[in-house]
Amino acid sequence: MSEKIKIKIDREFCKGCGICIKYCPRDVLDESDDLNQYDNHFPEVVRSERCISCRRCELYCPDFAIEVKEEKE
Amino acid sequence: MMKVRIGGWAGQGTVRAGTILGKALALEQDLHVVQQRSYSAAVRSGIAYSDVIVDKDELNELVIEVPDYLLVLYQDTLDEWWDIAERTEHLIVDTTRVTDFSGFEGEVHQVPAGRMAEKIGTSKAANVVLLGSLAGISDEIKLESLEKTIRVEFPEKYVDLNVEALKKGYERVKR
Amino acid sequence: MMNPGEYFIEGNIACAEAAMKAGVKFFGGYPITPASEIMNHLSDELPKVGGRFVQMEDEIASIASVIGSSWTGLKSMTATSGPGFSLMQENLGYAVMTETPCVIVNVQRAGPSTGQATKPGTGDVMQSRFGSQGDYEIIALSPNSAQEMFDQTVRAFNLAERYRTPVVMLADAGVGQMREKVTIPGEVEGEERKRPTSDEKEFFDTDDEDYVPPMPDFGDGYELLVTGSTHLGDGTRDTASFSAQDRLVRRLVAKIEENRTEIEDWEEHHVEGADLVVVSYGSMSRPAKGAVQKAREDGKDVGFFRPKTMWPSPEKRLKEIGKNSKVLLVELSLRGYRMEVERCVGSEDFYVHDRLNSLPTIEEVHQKIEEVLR
Amino acid sequence: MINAEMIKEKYVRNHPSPFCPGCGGGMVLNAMSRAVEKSGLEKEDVAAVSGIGCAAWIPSPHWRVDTLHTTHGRAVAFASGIKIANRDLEVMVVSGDGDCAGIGGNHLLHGARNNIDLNVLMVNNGLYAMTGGQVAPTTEHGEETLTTPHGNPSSSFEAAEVVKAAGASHVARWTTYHMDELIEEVEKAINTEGFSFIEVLAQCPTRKGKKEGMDGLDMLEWYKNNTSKEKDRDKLYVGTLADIERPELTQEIYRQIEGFRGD
Repeated sequence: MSEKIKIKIDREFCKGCGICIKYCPRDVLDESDDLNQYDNHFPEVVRSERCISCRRCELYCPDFAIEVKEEKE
Repeated sequence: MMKVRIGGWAGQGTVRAGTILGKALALEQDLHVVQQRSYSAAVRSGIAYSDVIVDKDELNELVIEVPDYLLVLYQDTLDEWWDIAERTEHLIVDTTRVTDFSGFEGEVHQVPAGRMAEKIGTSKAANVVLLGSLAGISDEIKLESLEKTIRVEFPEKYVDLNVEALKKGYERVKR
Repeated sequence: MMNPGEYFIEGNIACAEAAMKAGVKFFGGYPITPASEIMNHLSDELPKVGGRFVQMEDEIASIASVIGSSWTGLKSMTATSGPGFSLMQENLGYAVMTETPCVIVNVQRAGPSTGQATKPGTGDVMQSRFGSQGDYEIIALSPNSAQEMFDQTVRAFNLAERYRTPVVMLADAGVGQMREKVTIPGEVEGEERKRPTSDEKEFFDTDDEDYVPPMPDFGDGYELLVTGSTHLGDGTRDTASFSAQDRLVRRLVAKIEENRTEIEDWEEHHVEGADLVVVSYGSMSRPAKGAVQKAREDGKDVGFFRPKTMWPSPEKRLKEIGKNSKVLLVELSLRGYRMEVERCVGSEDFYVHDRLNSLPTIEEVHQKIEEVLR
Repeated sequence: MINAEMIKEKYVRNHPSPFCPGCGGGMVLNAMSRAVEKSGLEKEDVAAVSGIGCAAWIPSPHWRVDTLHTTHGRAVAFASGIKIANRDLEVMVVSGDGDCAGIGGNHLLHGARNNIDLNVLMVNNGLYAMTGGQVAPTTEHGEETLTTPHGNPSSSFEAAEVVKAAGASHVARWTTYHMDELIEEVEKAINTEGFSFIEVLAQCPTRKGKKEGMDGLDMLEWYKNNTSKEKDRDKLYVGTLADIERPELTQEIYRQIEGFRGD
């Protein structure tokens, strides 16, 4: 049974610090071109297939704005 | 109203004597009593004293200007209090330590309390000897109430000694 | 803890015994003359009744520990004198703002500053009411005998629990260190703080008529938000909105103000229609009362009035007295209660006999009464 | 499983926080929550006490446990009252460096001396951030701050070393870069019977980073490059500084009380 990994980004909680992008060991994330309501460039998933669900992003996000979800298919 | 001041040198048990007297009058004789201690003076000159004020009714006088009974255990104390001593009705001195009261016009109750106490066992009981004498002089202070108080106030091994000191002091002035 | 009965003890000891009778289970303190006997006694006795005693590093920490303890549900107290009381002011305000029941005994001594450590004074009356920052009301009591050091300590705990507020016992070195007969009863009437009854979530606001919200303990699972900053009913900090500040601070003041008839307490004799009423409090009220008795024995129409609650002040009664009689305030400081009494009675025919360092004789106050009547 | 979703759901409230973008405050909140979760403690058995400043806002109102947000510098003293009154509570203190080592320095020393069973997280950003970036007891000598525009004439205070010397059972230093180690250390603190003190170097991008041209991420990188788990002369040591057994105040107080009960 394979697992599908989904990364949920709470755009409105994100303050655009970029820590998750930097500390993702697999370069899954990148800065968005869009802005949220606080004028922050939130992260977006650009290489979802590379995610190994290590959850470093969750650990380092100061704002609880990113979650890695593993959904069983 | 009756006002008693017990004064001496720090360490002579003046506060203890005041407490015993106050307790005896308050609890055994059911009178209104206020007892206060002074220790600020001890810093300056070493004088320590205890004031006991007694009344049958509600007691609101908390200050002794001139005591009815002045008990003194130390010469320096008497010298310092001379203006008070001159006006007191009853001056009771421990002649072991207080030897010069020549200017005093009234009757001086002379009790060699220190020597008497030493004979019983310890000169530390001079304060209790003087309390006994006080009971002998005053009609209002009952020897039995002091004795009862001493029996609860002191650790058991010192009770007999202090009761004896009390009685000796009493007998000395009654004789 | 002493068995019920009659004792010949110092006011400070009576205070400590009363605290245990009232159910104190935490004392945090720091030594200071002339209040130390309270903590000395409790350090020995409190553990024997299951209470926690701790000597903290200073008075700031003492009151802080007391407030922390109170939030776990324990009746908590500290005792100090002027210099320590000054240090406690910020956290006293914190206790007001967070509605934390606790008792702070201030055995007042002569100030300002270090002043005279062993000498009585009543110069902290205004500080007890206005010493912390911001708008607030407080309860402060004034005992005038060793027995009242007992009785009013019990009342201080009851008021603190009843109104969820710090209560200050404004004793002085006179009553704290005098030995008198004290009757210790078997049981005392005890008040317990209002607890949450259902699934309430608001512990910092209420529509109850007494203005007192329920108070849970830490550890009850309410995920409490307790803060000295302005907060909403659920404790959430709100440091910006008009409505939060207005609603909270008005209620905190109303909690004391609107309940003042229940809180106020005083002793009075022959006040009605007297030519002169002597107002006094604390140890100084004893010779003042004695002087009134003496004046009455001389046939003078002199009354006696003694506030037992300094705050809230017995304002209404003082106003009535001021309307009909001359008033002589007798106090052991120059500025202690003067402004408040003067405000209440009005300035006409208001006289003061103030003294520093030590109590006067009855005769001294009596002479002042004669002078005022002349 | 411990993940962001459950931590957020169970431990975090009132988010988004008012912390600046890239601030370390949220990371400390995350680490504390995970440590409590790992330790197996029930949430209602945890009390958090804080003083004044940005760090004080980490638990209050954002941590979903009983919180006491107190006066400036006094958190350890308030927390001591809670602990002595109810020893079943696990009491956490979250305090900034100014709050903890400056105005509250005396309480910190005596908390350590008493070895009272508190877990103190000193969140060290090296200055007074909430009030605009003034010099703190932890600011390096020579550093420019709002109130040391000509360089800090004073020297910094090694709080962890001082607390160790004062007698705390457990002393450690980490940074927000070391999230895994920090969580483990907080869990260790919880399991220590005695005063636990963890200095957490945490980035303040707004008051400190900006003047040095660094954002939060740059500061994390700085922590990574300038700290060492080995005692390295050129780098700041991170890791455990003390781990000793000593009598603990609360237990001693209860032992005395229980002695009387046994009579």
